[in-house]
Amino acid sequence: MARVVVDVMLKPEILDPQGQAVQRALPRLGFQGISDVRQGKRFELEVDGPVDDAALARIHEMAETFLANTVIEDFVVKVEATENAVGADK
Amino acid sequence: MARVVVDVMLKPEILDPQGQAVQRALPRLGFQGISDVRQGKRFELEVDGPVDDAALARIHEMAETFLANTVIEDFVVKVEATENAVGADK
Amino acid sequence: MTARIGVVTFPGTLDDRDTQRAVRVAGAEAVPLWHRDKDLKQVDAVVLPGGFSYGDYLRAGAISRFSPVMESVIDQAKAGMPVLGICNGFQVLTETHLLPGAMLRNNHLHFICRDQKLRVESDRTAWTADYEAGQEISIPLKNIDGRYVADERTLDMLEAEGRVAFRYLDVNPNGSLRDIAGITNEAGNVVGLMPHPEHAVEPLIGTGRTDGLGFFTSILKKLVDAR
Amino acid sequence: MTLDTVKHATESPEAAQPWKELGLKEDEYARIREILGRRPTGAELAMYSVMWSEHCSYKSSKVHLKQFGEKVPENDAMLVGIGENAGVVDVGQGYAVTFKVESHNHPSYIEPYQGAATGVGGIVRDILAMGARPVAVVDPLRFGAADHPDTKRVLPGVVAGIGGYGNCLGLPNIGGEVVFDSCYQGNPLVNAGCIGVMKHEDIHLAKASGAGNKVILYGARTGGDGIGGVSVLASETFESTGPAKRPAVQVGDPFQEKLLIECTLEIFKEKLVDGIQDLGGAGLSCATSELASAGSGGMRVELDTVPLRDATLSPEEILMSESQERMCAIVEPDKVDRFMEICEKWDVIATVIGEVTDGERLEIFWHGEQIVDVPPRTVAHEGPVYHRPYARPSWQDALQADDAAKLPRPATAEELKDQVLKVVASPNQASKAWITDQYDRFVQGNTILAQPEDAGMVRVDEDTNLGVAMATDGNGRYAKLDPYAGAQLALAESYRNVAASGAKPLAISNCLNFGSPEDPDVMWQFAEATRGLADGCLALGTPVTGGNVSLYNQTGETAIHPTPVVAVLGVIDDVTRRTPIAFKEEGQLLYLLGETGEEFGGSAWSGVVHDHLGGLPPKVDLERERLLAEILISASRDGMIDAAHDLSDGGLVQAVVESCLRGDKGARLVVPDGLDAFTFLLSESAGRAVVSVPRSEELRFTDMCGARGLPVTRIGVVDGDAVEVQGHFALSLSELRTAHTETIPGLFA
Ligand SMILES: Nc1ncnc2c1ncn2[C@@H]1O[C@H](COP(=O)(O)OP(=O)(O)O)[C@@H](O)[C@H]1O
Ligand SMILES: [Mg+2]
Repeated sequence: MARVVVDVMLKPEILDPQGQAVQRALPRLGFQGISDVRQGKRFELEVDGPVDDAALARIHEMAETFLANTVIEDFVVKVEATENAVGADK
Repeated sequence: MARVVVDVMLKPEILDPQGQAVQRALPRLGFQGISDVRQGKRFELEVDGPVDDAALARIHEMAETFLANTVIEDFVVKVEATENAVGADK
Repeated sequence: MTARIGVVTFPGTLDDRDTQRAVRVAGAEAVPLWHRDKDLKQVDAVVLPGGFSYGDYLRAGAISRFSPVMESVIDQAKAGMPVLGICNGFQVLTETHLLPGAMLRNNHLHFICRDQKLRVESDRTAWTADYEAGQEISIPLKNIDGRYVADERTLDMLEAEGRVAFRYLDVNPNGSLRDIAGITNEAGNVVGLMPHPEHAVEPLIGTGRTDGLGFFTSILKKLVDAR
Repeated sequence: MTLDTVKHATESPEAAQPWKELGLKEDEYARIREILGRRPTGAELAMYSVMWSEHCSYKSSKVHLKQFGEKVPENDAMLVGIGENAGVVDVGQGYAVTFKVESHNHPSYIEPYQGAATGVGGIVRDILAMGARPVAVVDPLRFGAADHPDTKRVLPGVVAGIGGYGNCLGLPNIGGEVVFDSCYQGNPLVNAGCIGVMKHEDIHLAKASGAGNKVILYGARTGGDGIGGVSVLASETFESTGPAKRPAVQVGDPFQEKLLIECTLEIFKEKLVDGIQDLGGAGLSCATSELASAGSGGMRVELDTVPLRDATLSPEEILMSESQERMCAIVEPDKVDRFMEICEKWDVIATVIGEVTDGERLEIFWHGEQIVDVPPRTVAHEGPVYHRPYARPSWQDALQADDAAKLPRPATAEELKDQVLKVVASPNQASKAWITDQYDRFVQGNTILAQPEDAGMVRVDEDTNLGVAMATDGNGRYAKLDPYAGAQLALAESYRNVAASGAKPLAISNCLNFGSPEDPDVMWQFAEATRGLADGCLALGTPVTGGNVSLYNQTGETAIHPTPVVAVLGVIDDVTRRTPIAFKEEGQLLYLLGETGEEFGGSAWSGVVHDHLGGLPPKVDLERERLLAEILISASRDGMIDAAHDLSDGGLVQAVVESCLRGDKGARLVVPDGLDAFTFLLSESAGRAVVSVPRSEELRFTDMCGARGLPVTRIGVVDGDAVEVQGHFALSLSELRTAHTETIPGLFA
């Protein structure tokens, strides 16, 4: 079983009040030097079969039609390298 | 300027109603083979200065005390290799 | 025979019974529609009521949009059937792209419940004929994902085509672009808005005003006249 | 891991067991062994330990709560009394109403959002389990000092949690309280109440009867939520294999609960259940043992059949899990199929987990082996009972002697005006709209009155206009000065609020928030408060239908103020006759009902201006409260008054300011003969209300008060755009509005 991650973020031109609220709070909490914060969503999908191109294409479509609303959001699909996978690669 | 990403996910043992709702909807949309979905938050932080160990330590603390609610959430801090940075590295 | 107005119930819909009541108060017949049924039971118009369908998980309206009943509603709406989306219903309509734009978290990040003043900008839709353009009404507003956004081009188009149906007055309660509270499609049969006309159809209840009744009398008249 | 079966327990009587770590006392453990005639299995020990906890067994409070069942006033309305999930009263026209208040204090301090959210979820399931459709919620809340940094963490989370859950369920929030006091700093009080409506014949009870009937668990899957104590079990008795530390925090899923409500109501409608119980504290342990204990016969449960979210859960953990959004129903075999169909329709998972037997034991099996074999009553209803020692605290006399009468009073009109403004703007007296606007008060389309009205009111029948009203009140400052009187004042205020709205008070529920019962001072406060409340209910004719006790509300050695919160339920035959608080019509006359004395002990003025708490709380006169309520109700029914507002903390001026701001009209007040302006405006004498009377009704109204012996004083007129106290000062509405409405957003927005 493999994990695929879909990150969904608001498009840059769309106001992100959640991110802004976080950023405004930071100095009060004593954290300096963060010039911008954006908050988005992260989906972790556990895929049953192999994560081949066909599977990734399907997930891409799923992200485009469902997980993200492309009127306002951008998304990125990533295969998560599990500890093992990384080891195997090397 | 560099980007640091903080991923915040509900702890595995904590109920994730959002992820479950997404997962239950998938078969109806014609997407098979996803055995689990968890939904979390992704924060993209633009850091002003260099992202050295000190900066990362501060961001780690920020994630622990503020971005994540460690009663119910886990988090991961990652330095995002921006396109440029990757290019420069190579 | 009076008009039959369908009211859809998704899992998590909250205002379906209120909407049915509003339809009845206006004198029409309310027909409950279930999200799993494609069959629209020969209704003359459909209301997608407010609530938190599927808990508003993922995004408000995102999961409901894929229900069997919506397949039929989308087809019929494209063929000209009047459809009104209230609050969560509006969110569903933007997710289906029957209406342009999208709804986001309120700019202050809180749920807000208030008596909201609006201007009815268009009396040319199926649901607003009983109002006059420019008329000011007050009806309850209650949501957390009520901030209407669309790109500048879309907004300009909506304005130019007279498709901004309602605008917030006095206060913009959620940061909606150009104070937009509701919009219509080109044909004027599909209308969506965030505030809740169905909660303002009887004196005494809620805010005690009946400013929302016009939505339901408008559609009733239109449907009966069409016969 | 070896399974600790009944057989194994019998064979290994000497095995060490972590009863102490699970919170049991030595004699309690001995009693369990005696009941069973052997040592308990791990699963049995887990069940007894949670069911015999203070929270589930009421072991410290029981002996005092008994009075509520003994001093019962004559009241025909009572249909179901204390002991069920919630009490039920008859409101006429064949309708019955069930209501209850519960606490979720400790979880809300740890995780404010989820703690408060699951508090709402829990109380709603209690109401649902009685057979009723939940129609409204209320939320009495208490936090530490408004300007304390931790309050900025707790309050927004709690409010968002209550809204997040309640709004998503589609239940209008129609009332509650928000109180700040540093005594709640480490221990906020998050109480939640719910009202449900049904027809008499739909009342359901939590009992399992009829051998062969099926036990169905439905709703959410069971996960490792809220099983703090059991991790001890897992680690000490058994080699731990699963996740070592289970979360003590439960996460709510309001969407699932909404489905559970609709599904359950449809099941009720088709009369498919015999008995039903929600799963709350102590989860399946509680539901199975209570159902079996209240019914006839025994019960057999196959624990393996429980649908899990986490496959590594041990049987003990499954029994203890407090996963939310679950219910347990007893269903006749031939109705099971239909039951399952309805669950499927609503996407609710339902599983037959066992059946009612003709035995007398609750028997639970795991992979075919018996792990529980107990007499259910000993778990659910025959837990330990403590007679905790109590004594009047040594400091009580000194506290009462520290009379607020000696506090310096405003010397000039200017000073009086400043102090009035200060009171009106203080966090406790300020408008809570920033909070309550985060709650949906309109959903269901039946809301007649909601915050900031005196009572919340919803229509029950669209055709006849029958309605019910509810108010919740408590005043920890009064109760600290005198717990007996304080409890009665909470009752009186809530009763008065309901009557001011035009509804007839019928019955009450309560939530008793106190410190540690192991402290004799606290136990005395508890004993006095329950005695006061029971006596008060007898005098007012409003029986206690149920409630909740929350103990151990303290930080270290310091207990919170004793805080009995009382919810009064009222009925109104015709909601079109309801009385709002707003002064709306210029020229209407303002009358003060009741008598004003110099009563400042525990008052808002003494706290806000002098940071003082001492002396005695206002005098209680329940006969007067009864008369006042009768007058308010008659006046509303006969159209003699257009507005009414009860007087409580902040006194007359607070009430007048609220009514003026609500109606956007000013008032000209005249200080009555025999009173000084300060006492007139700021005293907190009980048994009072202010009403706005159309001139055409003046004579009829004052005659009625005169004839029935209620003191009534004309104090002014609705007029202008300021609150003016003639000869003293005037405050413009805009100045008052700013003072009253900007405090809370200024602190928390
Ligand atoms: N947490 C809350 N939730 C809902 N309503 C609230 C809450 N806090 C205060 N209110 C409402 O605000 C109004 C004023 O509250 P309060 O001053 O406590 O009333 P009173 O003193 O008359 O009991 C009432 O309508 C009350 O129900
Ligand atoms: Mg009041």
